Amino acid sequence: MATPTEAEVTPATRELVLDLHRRMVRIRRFEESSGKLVETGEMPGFLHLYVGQEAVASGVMSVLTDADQITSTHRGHGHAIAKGAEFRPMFAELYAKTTGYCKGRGGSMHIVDMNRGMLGANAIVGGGIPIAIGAGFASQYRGDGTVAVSFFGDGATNIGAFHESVNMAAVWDLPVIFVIENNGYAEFTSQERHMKLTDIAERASSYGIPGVIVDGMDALAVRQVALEAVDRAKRGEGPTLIEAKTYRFFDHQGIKGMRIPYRDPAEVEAWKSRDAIRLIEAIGVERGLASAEEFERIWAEVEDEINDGIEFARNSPDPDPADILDDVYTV
Amino acid sequence: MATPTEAEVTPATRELVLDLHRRMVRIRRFEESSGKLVETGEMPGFLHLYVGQEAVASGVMSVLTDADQITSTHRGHGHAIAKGAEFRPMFAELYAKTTGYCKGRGGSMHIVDMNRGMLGANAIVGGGIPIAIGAGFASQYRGDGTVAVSFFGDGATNIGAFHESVNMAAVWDLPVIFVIENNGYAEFTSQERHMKLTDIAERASSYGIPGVIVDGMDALAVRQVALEAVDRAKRGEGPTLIEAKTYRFFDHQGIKGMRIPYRDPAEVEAWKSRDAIRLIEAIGVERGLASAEEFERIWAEVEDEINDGIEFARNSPDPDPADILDDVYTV
Amino acid sequence: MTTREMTYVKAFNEGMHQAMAEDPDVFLIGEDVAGYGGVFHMFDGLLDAYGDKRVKDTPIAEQAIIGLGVGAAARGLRPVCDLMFMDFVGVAMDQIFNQAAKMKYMFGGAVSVPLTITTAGGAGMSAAAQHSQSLEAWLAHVPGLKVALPATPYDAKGLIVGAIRDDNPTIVVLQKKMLGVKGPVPEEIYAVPFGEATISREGTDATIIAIARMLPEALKAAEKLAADGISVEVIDPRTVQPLDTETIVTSVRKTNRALIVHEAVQFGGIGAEIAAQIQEEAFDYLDAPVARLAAPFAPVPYAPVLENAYVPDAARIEQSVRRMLERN
Amino acid sequence: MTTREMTYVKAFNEGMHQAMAEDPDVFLIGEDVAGYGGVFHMFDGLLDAYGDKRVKDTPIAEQAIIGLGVGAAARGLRPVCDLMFMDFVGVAMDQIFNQAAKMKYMFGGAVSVPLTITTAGGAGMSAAAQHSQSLEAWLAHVPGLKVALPATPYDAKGLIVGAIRDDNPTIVVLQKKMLGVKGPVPEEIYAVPFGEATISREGTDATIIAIARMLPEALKAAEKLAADGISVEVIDPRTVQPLDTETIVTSVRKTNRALIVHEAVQFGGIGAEIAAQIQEEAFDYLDAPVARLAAPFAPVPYAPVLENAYVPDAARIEQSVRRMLERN
Ligand SMILES: Cc1ncc(C[n+]2csc(CCOP(=O)(O)OP(=O)(O)O)c2C)c(N)n1
Ligand SMILES: Cc1ncc(C[n+]2csc(CCOP(=O)(O)OP(=O)(O)O)c2C)c(N)n1
Ligand SMILES: [Mg+2]
Ligand SMILES: [Mg+2]
Repeated sequence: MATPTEAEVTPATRELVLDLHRRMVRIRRFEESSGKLVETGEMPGFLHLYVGQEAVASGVMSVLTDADQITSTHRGHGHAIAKGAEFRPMFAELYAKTTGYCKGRGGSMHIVDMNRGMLGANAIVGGGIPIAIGAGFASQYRGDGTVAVSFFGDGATNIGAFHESVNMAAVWDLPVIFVIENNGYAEFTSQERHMKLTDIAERASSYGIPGVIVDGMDALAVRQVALEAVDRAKRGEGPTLIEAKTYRFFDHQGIKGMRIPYRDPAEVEAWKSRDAIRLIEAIGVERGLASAEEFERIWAEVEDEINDGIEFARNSPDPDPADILDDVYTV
Repeated sequence: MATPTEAEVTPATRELVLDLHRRMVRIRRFEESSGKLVETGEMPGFLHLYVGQEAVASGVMSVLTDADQITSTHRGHGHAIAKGAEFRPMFAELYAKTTGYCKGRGGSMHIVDMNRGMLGANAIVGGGIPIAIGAGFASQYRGDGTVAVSFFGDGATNIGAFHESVNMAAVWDLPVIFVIENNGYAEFTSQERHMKLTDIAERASSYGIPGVIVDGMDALAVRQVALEAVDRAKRGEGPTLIEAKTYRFFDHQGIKGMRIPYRDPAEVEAWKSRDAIRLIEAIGVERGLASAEEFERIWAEVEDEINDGIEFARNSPDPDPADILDDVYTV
Repeated sequence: MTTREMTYVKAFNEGMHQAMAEDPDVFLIGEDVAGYGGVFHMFDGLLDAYGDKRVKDTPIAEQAIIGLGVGAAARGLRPVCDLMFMDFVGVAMDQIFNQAAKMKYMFGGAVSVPLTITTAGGAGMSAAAQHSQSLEAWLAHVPGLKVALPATPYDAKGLIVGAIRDDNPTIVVLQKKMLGVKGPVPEEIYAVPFGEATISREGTDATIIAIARMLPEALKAAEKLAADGISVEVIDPRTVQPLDTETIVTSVRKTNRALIVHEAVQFGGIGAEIAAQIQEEAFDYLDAPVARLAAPFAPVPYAPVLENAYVPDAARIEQSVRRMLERN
Repeated sequence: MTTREMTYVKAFNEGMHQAMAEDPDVFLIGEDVAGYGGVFHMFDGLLDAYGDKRVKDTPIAEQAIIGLGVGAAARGLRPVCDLMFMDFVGVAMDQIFNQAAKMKYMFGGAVSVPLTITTAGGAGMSAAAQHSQSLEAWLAHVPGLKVALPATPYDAKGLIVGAIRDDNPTIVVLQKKMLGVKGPVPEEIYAVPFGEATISREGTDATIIAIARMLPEALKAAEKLAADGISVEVIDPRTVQPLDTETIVTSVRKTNRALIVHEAVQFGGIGAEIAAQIQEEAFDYLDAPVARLAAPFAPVPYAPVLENAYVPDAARIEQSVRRMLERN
């Protein structure tokens, strides 16, 4: 296992810093906004918010193209947004409208964007991992130079589908990157209560593939390990298991506080003080790559995009129950 | 991972050598006999024979009592016999008679002997592993000082149930021993085609438990690592993953030769030259613990036991179709 | 016996408490069942009352959760293994149907598997296709299993107690949308027997067999129909394996008409089995085909407007009964 | 078109060969499907013909096998994923029913999943409870899936070709006991459409709907009955999802009597759905209850004497028809 040092990290250009920042802010604001909209009852369903983990999706996605494929989880908005999903069909989906990414059929846990290689959120823990190796298999089969990335949590690494998939990808040298977003908890169960390891990247050794640990609050560091894993995959050397150490700022679900005190408030605060967005803003300013005003502008632009998305969703039509049987089958 | 050296091995007493020898010979002769009986059509069904792997079951079982529990696989006769199963109900089961261990309901892949803690063969690869951790959980729950051992093949370590079970047993420090019988093949697929590891014991590190490699043709060595694992389990320190390197002398199923040349004849011969039974006979004689005649007597006694078992099975009654619904439920 | 008004989930919870109190061999494992008390609070207070030896949070590993239950049950303990959402049966199915359910038979009766699986089923919460299913037809098709679907607080308590006391593998499917529904529940421990339907309302003109959450909807429909002088008998099978065919058939022989209502998709749902049995046993008594009202053949949609159209309700039950009565 | 006599398994194998030849996007993965050609030799010769890029042995990892197929299919390939024994669906069920089957709908139509799963079902080989099952009722209850059960060599070839060409997830269940059965098979490639039943024998006095291996048994029974002047129509649904209700109902409206025969346990089997539909659609035409003949509610036993009693056969089909005709 290797943790890339500062020195090895991709040069933080102005363009890159602003790109990563925008991806992260888009996620942050989308999540905060939709959390509130569900809270007030304006939107149905329930939400697993990605706030806190933005650097992981953003860092990885910054090295992918629309032709590269990803699979996601119940906590999938961040992956979709970092992959370039638009707010209008995202909000419309959460609002259960026909203009949504799933025409209102899927909701939060099934957000998809096939045009951008986002193969879907997934409400079954571990459910997306086997699918990702299939996407990677297609890359290899076609020799099209694309890769597949599967995102999942620390908790998901205990389920059988994880094990079977990583092993099969390893045996066939599939161009797949497995990204563990280790936020320390599976719902309300802390990592030390669901496994005996501290570093889940160690599990890579069970499959004879590299395991890499990265600071999941540092988008540049995440980008760097993703880049190396993608290169490796494209060279035909097979999968990499990346463990990004990160944290979710909200509860398992929704934006309310914790119903039970399963996390130490000091722990929460410590992680919040390492907020990935503030971190990249600091790097940008310190290194003279971008000004505070530029970052502010991104926040403001995203705000406009949010408002536009919500407006669009509100004004979109409901699905028609007469169409309820459409799209069960391809005919 | 550690491989016990000759020096650390349990002193090979006369009693022990004869005990291990008898267990192994019982397995060998049972398997050869039943293989022939299915071949000639006298017995129904199909058989996955344990011949070649006798040292694994025998070595492990020699440190267990009837109160300790085991789970097994499709290749389960050896485990049952090593655990003390009798030939009469074993043969009767294969002959599909009411006097069989399963009253003729289960056959080869479901041999069970609850009185001896043999929790059943299993026709689903990996199916017995979760059950074993349940047996071990019961040991811990009751604090009765017993352990549970799960036997399975190299191929089974790629299936999800293996992963989930070992992790859960590790987290809860369950008194469970996981024994991989690595015979190099999952059906007709060699290990290097189904995983990237040479030593499967390495997978232990994914669960934060010890992984031990042992020569699966050496019953004394197997006994030694089993003893240490059982001690560890009884001390409340949790599970151990043991990889016994072994080989099956027959094909995946039945006693016929190989339909396709998936194994190199030289490889087969090399392993046969390390036959576990011949090995323990050599050790016994060399160290002056037992004579060739004594070993011969065991072969002869086992032969009688075989004949008696077959005779018993042949003369036992068929199940009555009128009882077909019995034992679906406990009433 | 003192009886209180209680919610469905509290009644279930009380059953769990009392079953654990009466038998030290009962233990509970599952994801977030201990510290959190289960995501639906089905298991609130059990950790405090019985300690972390008997109430345990697991890793996310449903095969291991159920399999551990099978092995512990084979050794005589009485595990309760929680599956959280019924939709997750797919990741544990082998342990449920090939291991738990078949062990006794395969082993010629040598073992019993007193395992209880708890889970929560049903739509109506915009939880979409993978968190809203009703899969009781799968489970009822498995010899060796027993399947309960409590539709009242009384049964939520009585069926979990009955399941835990049962020497066979049982599955108790709570209804997510009914968790807050109130009804009378006796204080002391009691078991509802498996395989005994309830006649929830007596009637003479038609029989509705209502599964799980469809029971309150059917009762509402019956009330409406009564206003028009149509007398409907409503039966709650309570368990679909075993199924109390006798109570159902006796009723249909009296009313001559039957409608089965469930939330699962109609094709291959438990309603098919019930309809098949009714026409086998009451053929000469039927004045109309046995009717079914169930979900259309699609996954559960997310949009409330679609989901409402998807799950049968009192209005559509009423309609179906009227349609059935038109025929003679 | 040249037609030869061929075994069921060779016909299937020819369908695989031709489907792989016609479309380079078709590939095959599974346990021992390449080097060994599949434990039932369903896939013999494919590795040699199409190479190890397109025909691949996998680790024992059914979730990954099916899931890989789902992901590759979503990207437009046409995977064939083998499950070896139908009994193994339990270890891969989530990928089958929650992922493959629901993806299109959950995603609002944004994707198609042209995945084919092959497997082998049925009893009769003393393979006992975990290697003998018929679980088509489970699969037919899943919106989004299609399920084929070829009962002739002609269909073994035509249905695998049809499945592979289909843009939806399909499952083709071969019958272990029929592998060596011979019948006429055209040389060129052809697809049997899903949802079109075959009238395998015409008749006027009763209709037998025979699933999979029960077809030859039903035809044998019909032959016997014909000797006594009883004219039986035999229908092979070929696919149970979609189910060709129209052909079945049309027949029953003519014969006024129906018997459904399958190997799966009767309770909750596909026969329940067929019976329910027949009485819904042909109520006024029925002279007797729709009858079912299927396995008793027990796991599949090992002993041949029990297994023979377990699986329906021609003699018992004949008996059931006679019993049905006694009634009027
Ligand atoms: C198979 C399955 N089991 C359980 C659940 C319920 N569940 C949803 S999210 C979750 C926790 C996931 O933890 P982790 O993988 O660490 O992801 P995180 O929520 O932390 O992002 C659980 C148990 C599920 N959706 N699917
Ligand atoms: C879940 C499941 N998948 C596939 C099979 C078919 N199968 C039976 S034995 C076997 C190979 C097992 O290999 P291994 O675990 O190494 O055990 P061995 O046969 O070598 O003893 C396979 C694939 C099965 N029985 N169960
Ligand atoms: Mg987590
Ligand atoms: Mg092996």
